[in-house]
Parts: sequence; structure tokens; C-alpha cells
Amino acid sequence: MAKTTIPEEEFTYPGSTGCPGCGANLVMRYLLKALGERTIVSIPACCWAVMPGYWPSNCLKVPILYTAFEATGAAISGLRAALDIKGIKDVNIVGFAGDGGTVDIGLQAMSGAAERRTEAIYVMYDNEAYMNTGIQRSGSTPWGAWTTTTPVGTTHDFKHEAKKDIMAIMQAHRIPYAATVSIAHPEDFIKKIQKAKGIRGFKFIHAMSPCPPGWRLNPMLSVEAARLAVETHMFPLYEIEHGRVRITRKGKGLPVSEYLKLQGRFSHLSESEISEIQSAVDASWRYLEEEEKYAAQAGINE
Amino acid sequence: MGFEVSAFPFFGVERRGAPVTAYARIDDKPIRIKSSIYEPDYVVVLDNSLLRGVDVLEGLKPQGRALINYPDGRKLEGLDKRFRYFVLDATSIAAAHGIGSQTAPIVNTAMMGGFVKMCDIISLDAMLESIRQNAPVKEEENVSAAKEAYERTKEVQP
Amino acid sequence: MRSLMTGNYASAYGAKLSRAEVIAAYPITPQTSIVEKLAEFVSTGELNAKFVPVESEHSAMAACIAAETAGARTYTATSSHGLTLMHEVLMWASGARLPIVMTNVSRAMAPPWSVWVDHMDSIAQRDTGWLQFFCQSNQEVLDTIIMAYKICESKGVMLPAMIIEDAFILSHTSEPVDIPDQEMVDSFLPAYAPEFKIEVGKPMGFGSLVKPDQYMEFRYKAMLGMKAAHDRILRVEQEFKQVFGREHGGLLELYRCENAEVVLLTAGSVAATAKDVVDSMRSKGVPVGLARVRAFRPFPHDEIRALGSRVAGLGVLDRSYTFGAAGAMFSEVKASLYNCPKRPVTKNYIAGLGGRDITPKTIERVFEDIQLVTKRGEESEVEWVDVAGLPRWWR
Amino acid sequence: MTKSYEEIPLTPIADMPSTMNITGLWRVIRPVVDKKKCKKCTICWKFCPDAAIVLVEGVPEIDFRFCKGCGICSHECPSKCIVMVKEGSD
Repeated sequence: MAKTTIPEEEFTYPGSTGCPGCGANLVMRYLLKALGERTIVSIPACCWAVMPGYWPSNCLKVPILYTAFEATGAAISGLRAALDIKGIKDVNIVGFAGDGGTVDIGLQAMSGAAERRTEAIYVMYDNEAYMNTGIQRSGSTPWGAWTTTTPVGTTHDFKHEAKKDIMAIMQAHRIPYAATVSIAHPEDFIKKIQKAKGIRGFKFIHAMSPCPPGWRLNPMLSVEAARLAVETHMFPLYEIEHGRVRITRKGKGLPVSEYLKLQGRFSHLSESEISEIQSAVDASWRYLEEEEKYAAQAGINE
Repeated sequence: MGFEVSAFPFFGVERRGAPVTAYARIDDKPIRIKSSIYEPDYVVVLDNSLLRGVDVLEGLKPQGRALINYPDGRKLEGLDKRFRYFVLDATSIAAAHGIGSQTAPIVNTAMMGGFVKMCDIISLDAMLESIRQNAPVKEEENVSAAKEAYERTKEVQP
Repeated sequence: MRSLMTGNYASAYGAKLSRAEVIAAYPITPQTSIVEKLAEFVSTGELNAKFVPVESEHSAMAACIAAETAGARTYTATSSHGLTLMHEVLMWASGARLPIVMTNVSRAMAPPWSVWVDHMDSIAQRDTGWLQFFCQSNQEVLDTIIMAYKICESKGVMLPAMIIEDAFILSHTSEPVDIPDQEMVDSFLPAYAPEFKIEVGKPMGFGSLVKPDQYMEFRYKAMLGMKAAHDRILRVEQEFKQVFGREHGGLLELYRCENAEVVLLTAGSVAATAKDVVDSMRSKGVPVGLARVRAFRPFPHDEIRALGSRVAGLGVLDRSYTFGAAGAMFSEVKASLYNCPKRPVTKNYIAGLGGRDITPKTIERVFEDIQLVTKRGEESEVEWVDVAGLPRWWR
Repeated sequence: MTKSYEEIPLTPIADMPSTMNITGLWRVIRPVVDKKKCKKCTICWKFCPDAAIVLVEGVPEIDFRFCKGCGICSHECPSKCIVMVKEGSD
């Protein structure tokens, strides 16, 4: 028997109703491999509210508490309070929401849960738009992207606002642990979740989650796109432990065009617009490196 | 023991220092009525500066009684002759008993002693026992302030 | 133990005596002293519960829903804008069949800003699938919270309940309240033992997606739950009376309605004032009575039919208004009566919005108007009472 | 099939494995594994979004009841031993 590089046991059943090549399916699969059976997942309105299938279908081998769109942060606080008062220990409570349900409509409740130090892991699977409703822009849609509410027509339009930096927002909450993860790097993904599990308090995971229909991406290239996001520094892999930034994968620093050209949602971009994205990505990357350096200089990293 | 009561503030949103009004009903049977009091039998004025500018006696029944926290040695003048007036230097008494601060004594319990004297329906002992049970701090100081206030309350002719 | 307390403390004691296990709440005037008191109970250890300091009312209800799904008895309290912010998750709580109990300190909606009583906030939630109890005294507030847990947690019901306490008139008014012994409450109200709850090791999805071919059956079951609540309310109140010696009038409390020619029907604290008016009019030989809607949901249709068939005039005083229609209670009453062979004359009075005091004098004038209308008929079916500019009703 | 209200729980509690959904029917292209070329690296298994690949002695066995034919396994396979073919063809 060949040795697998990630835990073999599955906590997801086949038969989810996610699209072919759905990144969010992999995010859930890796997450539960890392956490195991003693886990309860709370899911608001998002693709994952329908992916377990119509009643009575459930594609997870753990319980799900569905909740209202904006309420994930509150739901995990309520769940934890109930388990605490009942004396039920060693349960991983997970809030599992999309980008809209996290950076937009769910930001307040999540901020509340983080401030309350709710003992939970909050996972945002980021497909960079409201995909469940059919590709409308969210606060997490990157600059330059086409969506159905940032249509590219005769006036050559697209989203002109930058993606919210949710990691910085969570860093500002002084939570003990926040990390970015990618479906292209399951080993790193699982390691980070297991690390989060071992840290007390509110932990935040930002998972890049390619969406073939929404990104106008060949489903076959879902993992490839996630990989290129890391290699181009569009989506760097790093963690913030007690405020200290550590980059967990340097990436090759490939041109962003390598990532953008796979996706129809960026196909309208001109050379100069692509170089604008490149400059922004380079600047963010340098900033991240500076943050890491600062943590190292201060002698607090390791 | 034996009275039914209902007590409520006028429900305003005033901040600290603004004048406030509160009401109470006392009866020997259960009190159901929930509307405000427009024609009181008694009025209690905790701060005599309200005598200027606010019609504190509005609605008071003829021969109704008013208890006013008023400094000793000053004469109460120019008030409506249809009513009876009782005065009490609750500020000095509260300060002397160390209730609140010297600059801002809390006069409530002293006024309660004065109210017992004015109204003739509640016994002083019942009032003192109630203060002892309910004062959040300085129970005995409050009790002795109320007792002294009771003794020093006197009716005056306006 | 008899103690002088506000309606808000009565709520807090009700939740404490019911042994609420998770309390998630957000402050709003005039609800604050409920949650302050509960936070104090939790911090001193007098109540073994988790207090979740949420960042909004929406989150308060969402947290209660999650905790209740995990099998904890939960409680929250809110008012007006907080309640209406919760609207979405109120629907969730009933759809998820969770017997959450909540106090709503009923307060007017803005604009104009008002922190004072009316029932617009509560009435606006009538379609959320919550049982709704309007209270007239602080004792009733405390007792109804305890009863509500027992009613709602019963197998046939499994729906949430809202205990409605009039802003300031109950919430901040001190009245003598009997605080029952904890042991007696414990024997009356056993620990919450739901048939289903979320648990590790049981991979079930709570609240999942249902296709049109199955959705209505779930809604039908919720309807049955609300229907069952009717008899359950009556039964639980009788049990309560046996243990504690008090009752509050079932779904529709009738006060001196025997041989009454006209009856005024209303809800909330104004009913208590109206009882004094009835007494005073009766003492003058005027045959009037009072009906108090204690449960607005489930609505006491049968009780109203029975009442309506034996009185000549039935006035309905609403402390809220449904724009474009009439007072909500009036509409319900009329709907109840429509299929009765013998129906009284009805008229709607809108009064007491935004804390406008409803005095005994106003109530007496309303009674006189019902008598008049019953005799000679009336064109105007809905009338706003005590509004400056409307000479007939202004002071 | 619509169930009577008497046969369903109070609220929709989903307690059946999603294997009740035969999502393999969605497939328009299908992976074909050349088992002889397989190096047993398990990468295809690792990246399958639907957990529709079972390893048998380290070699992928595709569960066609659930494989939606996304092609990630084919693209990620370092040995290029999985090819996508049109559904219906051999």
C-alpha cells in the first residue's frame, strides 16, 4: 500500500452537490481530515448550505448546524456555550462560511465571536464572489474581476475596488492564530488546521477556493489555479501566530499573468491593467516579507 | 405590613443632573391601575430649586400635602394656600449621617422619614425596617437619618 | 417570598428560576436591567449558566438557536428595534422547532424615536411562529416565563415563546411579586430533554435544504405545534395553579363579562387599568366587561367566538396599528366572529402609541362610545383615540 | 417521493449519507486510468473534490457513481496516466 501524504480517513461522503472541480469541496475534505469526527460545523447561506444535498442527504460524517447568512459567528458562540454548560469537552467547533458570508454580511458576527474569544475555528472558503447566487461581486472579489454585477460590456468595466484584506482585519482582532491555506497544498493546509486545533481561542483560516463556473475556469485546472495563486503571490501562504507573521511558502514569484490567464473572469484585462495588478501584488508581498522580518528581528519568531 | 404599592419613575431619557419625576401609589388592596398619577395626594420635593420653574404642585388635591427639602432658617414663601406644607432640611441631615458626599448628599432616606411624618399612614418602625432591609450600603446611617428627619419635619404656613 | 420588583427583574427571576443554561443578549432600552440582573446572577454563581455577550440582537437569537439545538435551555430579552432586527432569526427559531423563551419589552418603533410603550414591535412578529403572551403585571411576567418553558418544551408544541412586557409601565414599575421557591419550580418544570439535538458522533444536518415536494409538510407540522399550544397553555396553567395557587386567565382572560352588554377587548398593561374602570362603571350599574388577550399567538379564536355570541358590543383597543388596515387584534377579532351566527357590533380604538398614557378617563370614554355605537351604529370602524387635532377624542 | 407529515421529523434533520445522490450522472467526460503506468503516488486521490477515488494497493479506482468528471485527477497526475475521454465513448 502506497503511503498517502495526508490522513487517509475520509469524513466526507461522495455525492455532494458541488460543481465539478469545486475547490470548496476540497477545503471541507482537508479540514475534516485534520479535525476528525469530534467536530461540529456551522454553515450559513453559501454554496456549502446546498452542497450536502437536499434533505435528508448529508455529505459530512460530522453534524452540521445550518444558520442564517450573517450569523455564523453567533452560532459558533452559542454552540460553544451550550457544550460548555453541558460539560461536553474535546469538540472542535467550526464556522464554515464563504467570502460574502464572512467579509460582508457576516463580518459583524464574526468580529463579535473573535472579540468574545469563542473557542472555535472559523474557516472562510474564498471563491471571491457570491457564487451560490450566481457570481455577484463581494467584498472579497479582486480588483479587475468580471462578475455579473461588475459586468464587462461596451464600456469595458470590471470591479474597481480592491479585495478586503480579511487576514489583516483578523490580525487586528489580536486572535491567537490566523492562517491562509490552499487546496493546492493539502499537507500545509492540514498542518495549519491541526496547529489551530491545539491553540485555545478563536482561530481564523482563510482558504483559497477556486470556483470553475464563477472564475470561468476549466474545472480540471482548479487545483492548478490555486497553485498559481500561491506561486504568483496573488494568494501567499502564511500564518499569524499571536501577531507574528510567518510565510510558510515563498512561491516562485511568477508573473501574475500566469494566474490570471487561466480565468475568463480576467480575460478582458489590458496589459497595463495586468501590470497594475502586478504592482499591487508585489507591494503586498514586500509588506508581508517586512512583517515577517520584523517578527524575526524582534526575536519573537521561534 | 399590609399596604400594596406600585412605584415608577417618569420614563424619560434624561441624563444625570436633569430633573426627574417618580410616582408611587399606596393602597390597602392590590393596585392594578397603570396610568400616570395626575392628581396626587402627596408631593415630595427632593430639591427645592425645582420650586422655581417647575410646577411641582400641579394636580395636587386641595388640602393635599407637600414635603419639601428646605434648609433650616429660611422661610418658605409665596406658595399656594390651598395646600399644606412640610419642610425638612434633608440635605443637612443626610450630610451629617455621611450619606452620599458632603457636597452631594443623598437625601432619599431622610425624605422617607419626613414622608412618614407628613402622611400619617405608615408607621415609622415599618419605614425604618424597610430602609434597613433595602439600603444597598450604610444601612444604619440611613436608618438614623430617616429617624432624625422624622423628628425634625414640621408643618409650616406658606 | 414576596418582594417589590420591576417587570424587568421579574423577567430575570423567571429565567433564573427556570434554570436557563445559555443567555445571549444585547442591551437596549428599556430591556437592559433584565440582562444586567442575569449577568449578575451568572457572575455570582446564583445561576449556573453561560452568558454570551453578543454584538447584536440578531446574533443574540442566532446564538440562542445554536445553543438550544445543542440541547441547552436558552433565554434572551430585547425590545423594539432589537426585536425587529431579530425578525429573520425569529422565523429560524420556530422553523427549527426550538422552544426558546424571550422577553420582549414592548416599545414603539422609530421614527419618531421613542423609548416608550406600544405593541408595534411585538405585533409585527405575529407571523414568525412564536407563541406570544401579553402580560399585565410583573407577577404575570415571572409566572409566564416559567409556564412558557413548560408549554413550549412539550413534545406536541416545540415552538418558541415571546413574553411581552410593556416598556416602563411594567419594565420599570415596582410591584409586589411573589418569587416562588426554586424547589417548587424544579418540580413543576423538569430539565429540558429534547427529542433531538446536535451531538458529536451523530452526523446530522440541522435545518437542511428541502425541495418543494416536501417543504409544506414541515410547515404543516409547525402549524400543528401551534394548534396544540392552545390546549397546552390551558393545561399548564391549571398545573401551575395547583402548585403555586395563581392563574392568569388562559388565552383570553374575561373580567366581569357575565351579563355584560358591551365588552372592551385589549392586551397588555392597559387591561389592568381597564379593570378598575369596569369596577367603577359596574358600581354605577353600567353592564360592561373586559376581555384581555393574553395569548396573541396562538390566537384565542374560539374563546372570542364564545364571548362575541353573548354580547351586543365589542370594542377592541389596539396599542399598535397595521397601516393600510386596522389594529391587528381588531382584524383578528373580526375574522373570528365572521362565521358566528350571532355577532356583536365591533369597533377598533387605536390608543397609547409611543407611550401616550391611556388613562381611566380615556377608557371610560371608549366604553361610552362602544355603548353608543352598539345602540345606533357607527360609520367609522377604526378610530384613533387621544390624538390632538381630532376634537372628538382630544382631552 | 413526498413523505406524509407524520413520517418526517419536526424540522429537516439530514441524516442520510450523500451517497444517495448519484452525481456521476452529471459527468460529460470521464477519467480513464492506465494502471500499468501508475506510480502509486496517490496524488489523484488527494485532489479529488468528491472523494470519488478509492486507492486499491495505491492504484486509483474511480467510483463512477460519484465521479463528476472534473478532470483534476488527470491534470494533476505526474505520470500522465489518467486521460479524460468523452462520456459514452470507449
